[in-house]
Amino acid sequence: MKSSVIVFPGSNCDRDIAVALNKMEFKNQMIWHKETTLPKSDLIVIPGGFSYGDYLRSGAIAGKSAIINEVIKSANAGCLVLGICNGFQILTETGLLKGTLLRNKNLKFINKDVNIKVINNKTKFSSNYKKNQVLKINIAHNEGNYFTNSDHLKDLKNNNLIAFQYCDESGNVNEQSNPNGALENIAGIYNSNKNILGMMPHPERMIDNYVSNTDGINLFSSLLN
Amino acid sequence: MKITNKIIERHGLKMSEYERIQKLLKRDPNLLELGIFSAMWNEHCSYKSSRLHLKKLPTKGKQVIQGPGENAGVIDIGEDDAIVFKIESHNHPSYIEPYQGAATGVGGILRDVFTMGARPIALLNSIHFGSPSHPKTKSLLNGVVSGIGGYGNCIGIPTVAGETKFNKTYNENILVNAMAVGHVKKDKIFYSKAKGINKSVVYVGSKTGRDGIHGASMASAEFNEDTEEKKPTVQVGDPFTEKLLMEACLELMRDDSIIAIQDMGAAGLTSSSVEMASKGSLGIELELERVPCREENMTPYEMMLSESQERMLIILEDGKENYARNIFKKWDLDFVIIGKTTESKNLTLKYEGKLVGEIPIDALSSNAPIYDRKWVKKKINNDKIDIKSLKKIKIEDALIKILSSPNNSSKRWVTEQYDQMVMCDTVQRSGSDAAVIRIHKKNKAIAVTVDSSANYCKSHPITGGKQIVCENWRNLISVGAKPLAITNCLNFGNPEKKEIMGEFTECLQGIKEACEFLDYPVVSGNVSFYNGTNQKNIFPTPVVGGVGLINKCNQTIGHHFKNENSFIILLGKTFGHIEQSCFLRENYYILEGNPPTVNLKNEKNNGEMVLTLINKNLVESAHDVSEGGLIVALSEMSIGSKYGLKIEKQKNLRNLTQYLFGEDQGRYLLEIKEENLNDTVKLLKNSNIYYENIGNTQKDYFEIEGEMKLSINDLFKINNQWYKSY
Amino acid sequence: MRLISEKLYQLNSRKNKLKFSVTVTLKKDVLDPQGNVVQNTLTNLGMNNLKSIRQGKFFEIDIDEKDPKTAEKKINEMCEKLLVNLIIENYKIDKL
Amino acid sequence: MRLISEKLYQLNSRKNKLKFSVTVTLKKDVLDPQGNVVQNTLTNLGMNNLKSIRQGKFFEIDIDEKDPKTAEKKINEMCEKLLVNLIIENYKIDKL
Ligand SMILES: Nc1ncnc2c1ncn2[C@@H]1O[C@H](COP(=O)(O)OP(=O)(O)O)[C@@H](O)[C@H]1O
Ligand SMILES: [Mg+2]
Repeated sequence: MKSSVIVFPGSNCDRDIAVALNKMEFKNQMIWHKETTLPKSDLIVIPGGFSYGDYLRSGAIAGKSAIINEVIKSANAGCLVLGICNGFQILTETGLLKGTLLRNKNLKFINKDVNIKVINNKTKFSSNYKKNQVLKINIAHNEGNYFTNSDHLKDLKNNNLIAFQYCDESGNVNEQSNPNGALENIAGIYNSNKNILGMMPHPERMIDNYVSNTDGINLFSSLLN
Repeated sequence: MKITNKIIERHGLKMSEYERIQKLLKRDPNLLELGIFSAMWNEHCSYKSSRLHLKKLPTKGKQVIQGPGENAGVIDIGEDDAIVFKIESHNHPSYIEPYQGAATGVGGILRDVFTMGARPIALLNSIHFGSPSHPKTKSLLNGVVSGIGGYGNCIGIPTVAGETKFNKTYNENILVNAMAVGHVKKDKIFYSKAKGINKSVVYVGSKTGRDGIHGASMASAEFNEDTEEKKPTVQVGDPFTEKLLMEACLELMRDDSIIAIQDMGAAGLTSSSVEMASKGSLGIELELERVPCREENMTPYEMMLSESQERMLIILEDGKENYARNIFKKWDLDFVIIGKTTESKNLTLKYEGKLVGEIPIDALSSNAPIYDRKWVKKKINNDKIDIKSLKKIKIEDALIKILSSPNNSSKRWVTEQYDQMVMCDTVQRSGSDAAVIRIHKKNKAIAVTVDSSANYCKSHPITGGKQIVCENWRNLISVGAKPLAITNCLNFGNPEKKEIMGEFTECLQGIKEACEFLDYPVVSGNVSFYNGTNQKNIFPTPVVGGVGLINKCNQTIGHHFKNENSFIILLGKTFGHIEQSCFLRENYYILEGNPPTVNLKNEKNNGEMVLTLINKNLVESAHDVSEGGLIVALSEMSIGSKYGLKIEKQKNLRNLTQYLFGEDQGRYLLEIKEENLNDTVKLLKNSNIYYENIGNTQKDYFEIEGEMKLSINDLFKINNQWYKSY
Repeated sequence: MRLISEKLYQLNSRKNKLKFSVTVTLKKDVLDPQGNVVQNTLTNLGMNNLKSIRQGKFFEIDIDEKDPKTAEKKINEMCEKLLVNLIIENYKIDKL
Repeated sequence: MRLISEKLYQLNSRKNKLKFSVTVTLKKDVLDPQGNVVQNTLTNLGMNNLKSIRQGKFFEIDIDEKDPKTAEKKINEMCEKLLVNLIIENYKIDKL
């Protein structure tokens, strides 16, 4: 399986995702944002970090870069696209995913392990998880407060496009388990074709027992199916 | 323009220093030259009050690759790996503008580390605030923490450890010390020593603005009617540009284009060019109109003294200019050849073809003034506090008071604002005795921690100095690391006062003795004087940052209890020293008395024994006993784990309160599984190490026989409420 | 009953409500990293006669107060206490 | 000689330079976490007749252009292309 990781100035989880992809035996390439063509890939990853310093709006400037038109073309042609954290923000800025990520409710950067629940396990990204499985996974962001209009929210629910929701250890989705104020505890969503996933938590940080746990591995292994 | 006494004074120079300048130049300086002298001769750059004393510190050892004198220290961690690290203060800027002050502090120390060719892998900080009830404390705390996080998170280097303290001595002068740690291949270390004549001197990074220009406010006011606009401006950090600068520098460092490289920190272009030239015994000539400027009409004076952030100066090998320029272009950064090295041993400054300043490099560096300032020994008060005469207080109440106090509350409110996981090598995050960072793609790791004890240092500077080194060493041992070397940041008051200079001299004496005894050399550091206002100086606050080595990642341990029914061993002797304890401070507001003595021999033996036990895989969890004494250390092992404990009442104990709350040094708590108890005890006995078997772990409850029983959930809540309600 | 009194309340409150805006800008010579990046991006997008762009903040404030003078004084207090970092920023209050 | 030509250049550039401001505000139904926190903080600081506060962005833009109409069109393009997220934000252009 061939993967491409797009690197913007200010991306800082690009190395981490590359380590994860290599560990899972993807054939991975790093693509500099000034490139104007994308090598043929089965998976495009937009990594976390602070592309362009998160200046103006997080993800806004990366959303205008040279390479992003290629990403949009590939995505529309059905290529799998994964946006993690800043990558999710970039995907909403390009319009590939709807809605937006506002400042965390407490206006602070939050880094901690939280629990999320797998809502839809019937996608290319999640088939190796069980439905409603609770994962412990690291978040690290300033703007993870997902917001969208009510029509789109209905659409997300009716078409099973919510990927993950923040929850407590036993899987209860409630206000106390919502770290950033996200609408309906949404931690990640799919587009209507389910070939694009944007998520705030960092699965690439959860592939190694020395530093955390291995709850992120199945996301990558699902993609290999 | 005539140099008046007022101008000299506004540049922070004494009349005697001005006369020295005249003598060295054999003429009067012009304003630009005066500005340059003032920047190079101020305390921050010249270390004129501290240099004589710093020389006494031990700086050598077989683990040391580079001691003090470079941008950062370098130590050997085996194979082809080396660690580069240093700590630096940003106290005054952080008090004026907490967010930007703290952020640029982090940015500055990161540059010191990647200048040497190292990729930064961890950030630490030591932050001290005034009393929580002081009206400024809350916003300073908020600003500093988000500034530290803002910079580190954005650039993508995990902030993994630190300390956050409150004490009214910092009401008007907070401390913000930042430490950076980087990893480098031993044969790829870069230094700041210039070599060769006629080599290109290259400016890279951000443009130069009017940021933080010293003494310039008045001087430039005379050039211009509109003074308001010319006020020196606060430095604003730009972590995004720093990230690009870091990646560009590291990319250029892959081959051998660079002869020397130096970041522009304090005193910007001035100190970076002088330092490179001085180390190489060369001269440097700059053509200042080439300096990339952010604002219109900037003068040579402003260019030379600007402290704009995210800039570097590089001396390039012949013929490498285009190669290097392309790398910086790729990263969208300015790259301008602004001068060359010369034979003259002068700093030669030209502007639009005209000579605007010329100063012998020696005059700025080796001929800078050095002061042997007067100092007096601290008068030690040996009064003992009779604890029996104090109003009685229940053990449980005293413990709750301590665990819920600002200084001893859980620091999660702070550390959750820092990305601790980015780079995916953080084996232990904040909260334990030391953070553990794996060396990328290897099985070994380093442990890092910072420590200080202002109260101990105030009451007994020599002991305080020793104690912080020992505590730092214990913190590394507790996670299973072999301590290798330290960096230090010496935060003191006004050195022109003999009492303050005495505190400095004696603290340093203590640091020296401990470092020598423990073979724990000092490889880098920073001095920050003049912390305080008018007559009120801060408590002496040396901060020590230590680095240790863990040979196998899986051998590191944490401080949380791991199992039920384990044995709890207290290693080291308990005397019940209660003066200067957290117990007296939090419960009785008693601040007098001496700190516990430090017995270096015991420290060394006990520490080495703990390390042996951990390396033999006999220990489940470990924690050193420090502020708050035995009972606080035990609570910290319970809070956040699933297990509490039951401590048996010791038979022939004279005073339980002193036993539980005394802060005797050199002690560790070890959790030992039953099947490992015999082996452990045998080793301890054979080496004549004093230990006590004080009880066992149990589920859910924290219990001291006959005295108290609390659920560990309650303990957790008690320990986690303060920041939330502040 | 309920509805009526609510309406009344709304009317009343509308009468008392004053609207202000606060514009916060960076002082001259203070580095504006955001502005720089935005400027470069716009230039790269082809906006080549852009000379400079600086970014600031904007607040819309509704306040329950009859007297515009008092209201403005209060807004000013908010600026100095919280909204503005006087060390690096300037501000301007306007009545809307 | 040099000095004179510089002065001339400055004069010229001053003539061509137009200054605009762009004010960006969140649409009415979009949550404003920053505004909310600011509002709570101000209320806690004793500003009790504060009714509501919403936070937005502000840009000061200098553009090399003689004709205000053309200039404004360009500024509008900048807004739509980058400065504003039209899904959640409104904007307003003013000549300064
Ligand atoms: N307390 C100290 N102990 C040991 N070395 C120190 C101490 N303070 C400063 N140094 C060393 O003196 C040199 C100059 O320090 P400094 O001016 O802070 O460095 P920089 O120019 O990189 O900011 C550095 O090599 C530093 O490591
Ligand atoms: Mg340096």
